[in-house]
Amino acid sequence: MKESGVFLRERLLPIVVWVLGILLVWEGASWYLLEVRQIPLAQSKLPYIHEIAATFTTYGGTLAKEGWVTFMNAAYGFLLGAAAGSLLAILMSLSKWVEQLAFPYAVASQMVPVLGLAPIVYGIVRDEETARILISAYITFFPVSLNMLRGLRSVSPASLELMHSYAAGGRTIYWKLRFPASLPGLFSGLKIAAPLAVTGAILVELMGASRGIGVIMLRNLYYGPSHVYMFWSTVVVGAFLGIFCYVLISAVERIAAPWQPEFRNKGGDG
Amino acid sequence: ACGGNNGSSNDSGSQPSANGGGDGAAGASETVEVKLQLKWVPQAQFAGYFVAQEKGYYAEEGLEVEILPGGPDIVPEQQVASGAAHIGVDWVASLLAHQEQGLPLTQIAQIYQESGLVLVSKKESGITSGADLKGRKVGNWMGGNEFEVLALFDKYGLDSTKDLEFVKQGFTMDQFLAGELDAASAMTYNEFQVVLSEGIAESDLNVIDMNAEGVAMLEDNLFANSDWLSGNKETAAKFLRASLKGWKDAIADPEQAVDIVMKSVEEGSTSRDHQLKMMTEVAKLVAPEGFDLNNLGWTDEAMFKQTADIALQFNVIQNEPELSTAFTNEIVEMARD
Amino acid sequence: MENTMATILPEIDIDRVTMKYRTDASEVLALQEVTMNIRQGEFVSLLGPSGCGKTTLLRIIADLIQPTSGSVQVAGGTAREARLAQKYGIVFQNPVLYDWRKVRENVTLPLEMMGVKKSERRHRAMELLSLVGLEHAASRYPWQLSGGMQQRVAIARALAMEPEILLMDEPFSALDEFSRERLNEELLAIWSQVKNTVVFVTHSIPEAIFLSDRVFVLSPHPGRLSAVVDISMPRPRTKEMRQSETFFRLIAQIRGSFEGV
Amino acid sequence: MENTMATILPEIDIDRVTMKYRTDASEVLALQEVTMNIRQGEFVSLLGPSGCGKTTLLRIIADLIQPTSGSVQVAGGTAREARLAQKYGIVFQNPVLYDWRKVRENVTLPLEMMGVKKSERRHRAMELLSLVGLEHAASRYPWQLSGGMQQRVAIARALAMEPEILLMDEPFSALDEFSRERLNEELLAIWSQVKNTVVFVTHSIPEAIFLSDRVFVLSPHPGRLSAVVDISMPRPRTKEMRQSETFFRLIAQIRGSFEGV
Amino acid sequence: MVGVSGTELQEVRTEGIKAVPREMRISKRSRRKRRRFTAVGLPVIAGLCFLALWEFEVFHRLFQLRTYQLPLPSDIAKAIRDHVDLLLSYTGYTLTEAVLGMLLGSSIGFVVALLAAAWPKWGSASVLIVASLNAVPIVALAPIMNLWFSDGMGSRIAIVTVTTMAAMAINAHKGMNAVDPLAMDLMHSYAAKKLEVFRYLRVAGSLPYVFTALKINATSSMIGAIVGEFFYSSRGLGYLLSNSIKVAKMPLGWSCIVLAAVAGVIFYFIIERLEKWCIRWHSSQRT
Ligand SMILES: Nc1ncnc2c1ncn2[C@@H]1O[C@H](COP(=O)(O)OP(=O)(O)OP(=O)(O)O)[C@@H](O)[C@H]1O
Ligand SMILES: Nc1ncnc2c1ncn2[C@@H]1O[C@H](COP(=O)(O)OP(=O)(O)OP(=O)(O)O)[C@@H](O)[C@H]1O
Ligand SMILES: Cc1ncc(C[n+]2csc(CCO)c2C)c(N)n1
Ligand SMILES: [Mg+2]
Ligand SMILES: [Mg+2]
Repeated sequence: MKESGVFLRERLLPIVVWVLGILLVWEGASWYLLEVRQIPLAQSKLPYIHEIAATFTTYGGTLAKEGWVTFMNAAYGFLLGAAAGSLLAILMSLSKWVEQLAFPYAVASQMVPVLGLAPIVYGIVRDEETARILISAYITFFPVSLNMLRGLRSVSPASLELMHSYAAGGRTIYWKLRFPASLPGLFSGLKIAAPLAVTGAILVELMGASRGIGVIMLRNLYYGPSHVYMFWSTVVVGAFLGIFCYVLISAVERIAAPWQPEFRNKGGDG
Repeated sequence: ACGGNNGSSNDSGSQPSANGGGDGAAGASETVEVKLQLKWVPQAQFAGYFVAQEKGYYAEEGLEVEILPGGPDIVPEQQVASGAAHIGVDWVASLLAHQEQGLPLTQIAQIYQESGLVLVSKKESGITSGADLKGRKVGNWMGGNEFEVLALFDKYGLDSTKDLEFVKQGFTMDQFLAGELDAASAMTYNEFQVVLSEGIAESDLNVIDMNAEGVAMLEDNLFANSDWLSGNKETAAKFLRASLKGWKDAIADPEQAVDIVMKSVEEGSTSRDHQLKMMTEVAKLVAPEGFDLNNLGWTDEAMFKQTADIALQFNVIQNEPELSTAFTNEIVEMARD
Repeated sequence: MENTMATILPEIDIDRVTMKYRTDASEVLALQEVTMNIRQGEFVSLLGPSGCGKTTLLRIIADLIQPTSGSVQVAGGTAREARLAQKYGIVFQNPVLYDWRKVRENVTLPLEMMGVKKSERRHRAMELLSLVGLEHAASRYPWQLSGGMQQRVAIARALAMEPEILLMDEPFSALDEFSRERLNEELLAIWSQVKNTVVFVTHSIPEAIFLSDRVFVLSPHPGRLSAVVDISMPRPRTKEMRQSETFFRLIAQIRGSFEGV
Repeated sequence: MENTMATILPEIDIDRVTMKYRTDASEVLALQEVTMNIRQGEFVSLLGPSGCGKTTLLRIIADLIQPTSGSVQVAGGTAREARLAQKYGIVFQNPVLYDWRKVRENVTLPLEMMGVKKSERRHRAMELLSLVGLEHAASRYPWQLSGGMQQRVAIARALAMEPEILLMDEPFSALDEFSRERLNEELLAIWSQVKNTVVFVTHSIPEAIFLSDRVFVLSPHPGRLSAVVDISMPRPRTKEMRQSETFFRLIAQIRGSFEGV
Repeated sequence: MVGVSGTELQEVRTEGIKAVPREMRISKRSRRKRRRFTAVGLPVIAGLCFLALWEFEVFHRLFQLRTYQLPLPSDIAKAIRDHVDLLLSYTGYTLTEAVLGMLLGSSIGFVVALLAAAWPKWGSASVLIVASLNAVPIVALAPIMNLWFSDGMGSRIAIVTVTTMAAMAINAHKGMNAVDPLAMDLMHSYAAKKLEVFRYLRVAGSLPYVFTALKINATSSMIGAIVGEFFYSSRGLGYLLSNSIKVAKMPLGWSCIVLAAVAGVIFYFIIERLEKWCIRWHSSQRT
């Protein structure tokens, strides 16, 4: 009873206040641009929130459906990207050699935009679905990899010595020490990657898909300012998907790595 | 109902490999899969294919056609060459450029007879002819869409790097509407309508038409992967036959065509009204006044050559194309029988 | 005193070991030409002022760092071989508990690494935790323990694997006198059963005397062996011996061989 | 008269303080109804078995955690006010040095926060480092020090700011007997000059007696005040007093009030 | 088993302590030389092998690729040679956008993390909001930013700013919260103000995380600037790249990618050097 009260006050209240605050400021600014400054394309620059909300009531079904498609695409890309990223991090932490060999190329690979990558990926796998997942994984793997590598590398020398005193093999050291120690880093990498996976999914949807939030996004832009509210609705849906993924990962973090200082309750009754 | 679903229905048997299938194998009972890559998002610009699909013309020919949407990052030529699709839609100039780089592509039909590209400007900027563009900011999407405009500049002796500011235009008309561009590129069937729907009267706009200026190039065509084509001429002909039938229906009954197109369009992304306007404008390009619809799909060598010449002039291509391999009317002829 | 033939075998043979640490600016000579022999089954203590190199020496024996020069032989092979044969159990100066493991899992860690069965591990862990008086804290996280409790967990962890060679770096320094004396006795009891070799670092001269067969005294700057004191008191050691005259004499003797910081 | 006035003033007034820690599974009653008064300028020690709540009590006094119930008054105000007035200097049970600061910068840290001039800071830091015998290690990083050296840096850091109230949690436990005794004397010397109030946690009964005016003994589970012992030895205290009869009597008395783990 | 532990042992030696192992003492200089070799020489040699396999169409055969999908290095080199001035000036342009946007975005992200760490109750939501911006793709950001900042450099800087904020905010926030609770207690005992806690503890404590974010941002800012240029820009590598690929000038398109990669890798390694210099004290750096 008391706990839920605390939860409401400590976590929900600020979020509600934030959301309301942002909505109010946005609506006010939108009104200011449109009515006071009367700048051209004011509604395209910053549309009325209530108009966006209105499109949600009309097209809520579509947005939800397409949002779900995007979410699933993002999930696949994210899973593959996170797996690839962690694997690369592990390989690189296993030997400086691999790191120095692979790293410059991993960085360079991130400079190939999807536009240049797509023909190659399509050319190699010759299957759209696989190609899409590969491309969105390619977009997400890098932050995961870097953050996890940092985590793997920064275990305290003392805990490493304990492992050595047991003559622990490389694999055991990973499993018992480096991996758990890298979880905080891994999770902040995943938190960066999760919203990015949504971006990736949307980007990939523009590579010739006919479903997904990205598709409506592009089409509403293309058909001009008269579709601006619908376009902004898709932006809002994208942002919400991002928030959702982020919160999801945070929740998993609390379960998987509960020992971190930020989750400790400090003395007293708190 | 539309084939646009990106489902993973393409099993390995449908791979457009060079010698795959063959016409002999395409018996009456087995349906053959054909993938069509559009240049842009599903809309009335491609009405013929959607009509053919919806009315079962493809099915009648024993084809199972999948229509792949395009987008700002999709190069249909790449898709067709790499095997992601069998047949594609693009502009002829782009096709020529890709052919020259050795992509195995052959044009099998010309759908649009005239150019839909115009330069719009607001009346108050006083741009009534190409010559007035001097010193102005002119936009285009670039990436293969800019050659007609370059030819226009050339016609009026303007150097696009010195005499005016020729800049990239996004896939929205915002820059023009916000007054950032003096003249913007627009397709009669879409961007021009977008401008009009923003409450700007047609009478407040100046339009420079590429056809009237004599710098028009051929636009939407159909091209196929050459390797695939050599073994699947019959299939291509069936596809073309059904597609042309679809186009004729679409032009005969735009309302119905738009109803069909709307089914392939995500709810909330475009309005029926807009698509109807698009269909009307597209009909004018596919079948200009006095055009014999029986010639639909036929590639006119003279027009093709004019397009190629302009392309050559602006370094889209470095050498004169070998017309005999660049396009073929053989499939159209087969489709007519 | 010399009870069996085991005492003849040199279990740990440290031969002219020198250790230099490099820092940005200068070099620190932590150990200089230290030579000592420790017999199998022997209980020895290292005494010496803060910073004289006790921890360094322990880490060299455990093959966690390599000496700049000199050699270490353990059980007839190199220190490395001994380490790889999992002969060592170590209590570090800091507890070094893994944050993500609860107390019990911290104790079972070495058992996991030796492939002991799960039920067996838990049983053993609880046994040892109750030995150090912590059975009630088994399912807490390390940061929920007091300093002394953390150190006791580390002790339980090292004892869990019944190592042939037990290296302990000031294990009892965070404990009150009573707990400390009790654990001294427990340690001796275990040692007399398992018959392992123990190298024990402490700052308490009485503790060193009470526990050890021999006490090595190190002097600082650079760390050198300054005295070896035989503790000629019979075993088993009893509480009463702490009040004996020999005991006080030994204290005085060791104090004498000692230089402050 | 001024002098006696000062001793009457209760500097730290702990009134029925209870502390419960919540863990996932259960609650830990770390302190129960602890009441004590510490006078201004007094030197008191806390003794008690490991885990009885000494650190907890110290942290409550320092306003680092809030008690579940009960109140703490410091210098007439709340503990919070005292903390905000920068009255406290603390030596934690672990050294808690900042990895990114060299030894000297770790010592100057509190001075920086109080806005002391740079040259002054360095001077003071070197003075204190030489007091704890570490002037030669001033420009090393903390991880390049031995355990005892790290603890001495922490002591120097706490002394640097000459706090009105000095809270020390087992500061000398990682030191050898000689360094420890020397630092005991240094600490008393400083204290007698600065006249600050000291709360000192230790496990060494002799140390507590040698240093303190009063010794508080805590008993565990739950942590309760079990005895208060007045140390009626004159000041200044000298080495010789360690051998005095009063000293031994006090040791015995405190031992008697003690319960082991 | 023995082999594995051997490499682990090496790690103790290099990572744990600054011991001077006997056999290495004589060859301090040669060791540094060797390290430089593995850091620079190895990737270069691997790169050359990679290029050779690429040039002789081994990849093409392996994956059944054609040169119009992946042009040959020699063709790319030729395209670079033919357009070197243009390419260099465009690289400068894009890099400027990337660096400015990245600095701006990282700073904003860092400030958000500061606020969130200082007032957790009210600030945590701001990290969430910034993170959610990361889910808005560049295709959507580009038109919005174009409207707000016109089609010049400003709009790409804004895009890069938005795309780099999240990584920094999330990582810096984690770093500031991951400081040792006892170290926080020390600060509290000095009655340190919020600002001082950051100045003396949290910022330094979060540096390893912050640098990871900067490294992520070094790459994502380049790609953000490039993709941002796809839509409205008339200059820059992204503009040239998208144009070239659409008109079948694959070698020229790939020369943009090559230059972007080179610029990006240099940008990345500058940040890595900076990191080495700033967090020498960190355990991951104790080599
Ligand atoms: N990693 C290191 N880098 C540089 N110097 C070091 C390092 N580790 C230890 N030293 C130095 O080596 C000397 C011996 O350290 P060691 O830890 O062995 O001392 P100790 O005898 O264990 O002291 P204590 O009783 O205080 O723990 C000290 O002067 C210390 O500063
Ligand atoms: N954060 C915490 N969460 C839960 N329990 C805690 C926490 N901190 C301390 N405790 C418990 O409170 C009790 C008292 O701890 P405290 O650290 O005060 O003991 P101590 O007297 O300082 O012991 P030591 O001499 O071993 O340092 C212990 O049982 C400990 O396990
Ligand atoms: C990036 C981009 N490229 C092209 C167009 C213009 N466009 C859209 S559909 C179409 C007709 C092609 O069949 C044209 C020219 C755009 N708006 N954005
Ligand atoms: Mg030590
Ligand atoms: Mg304590």
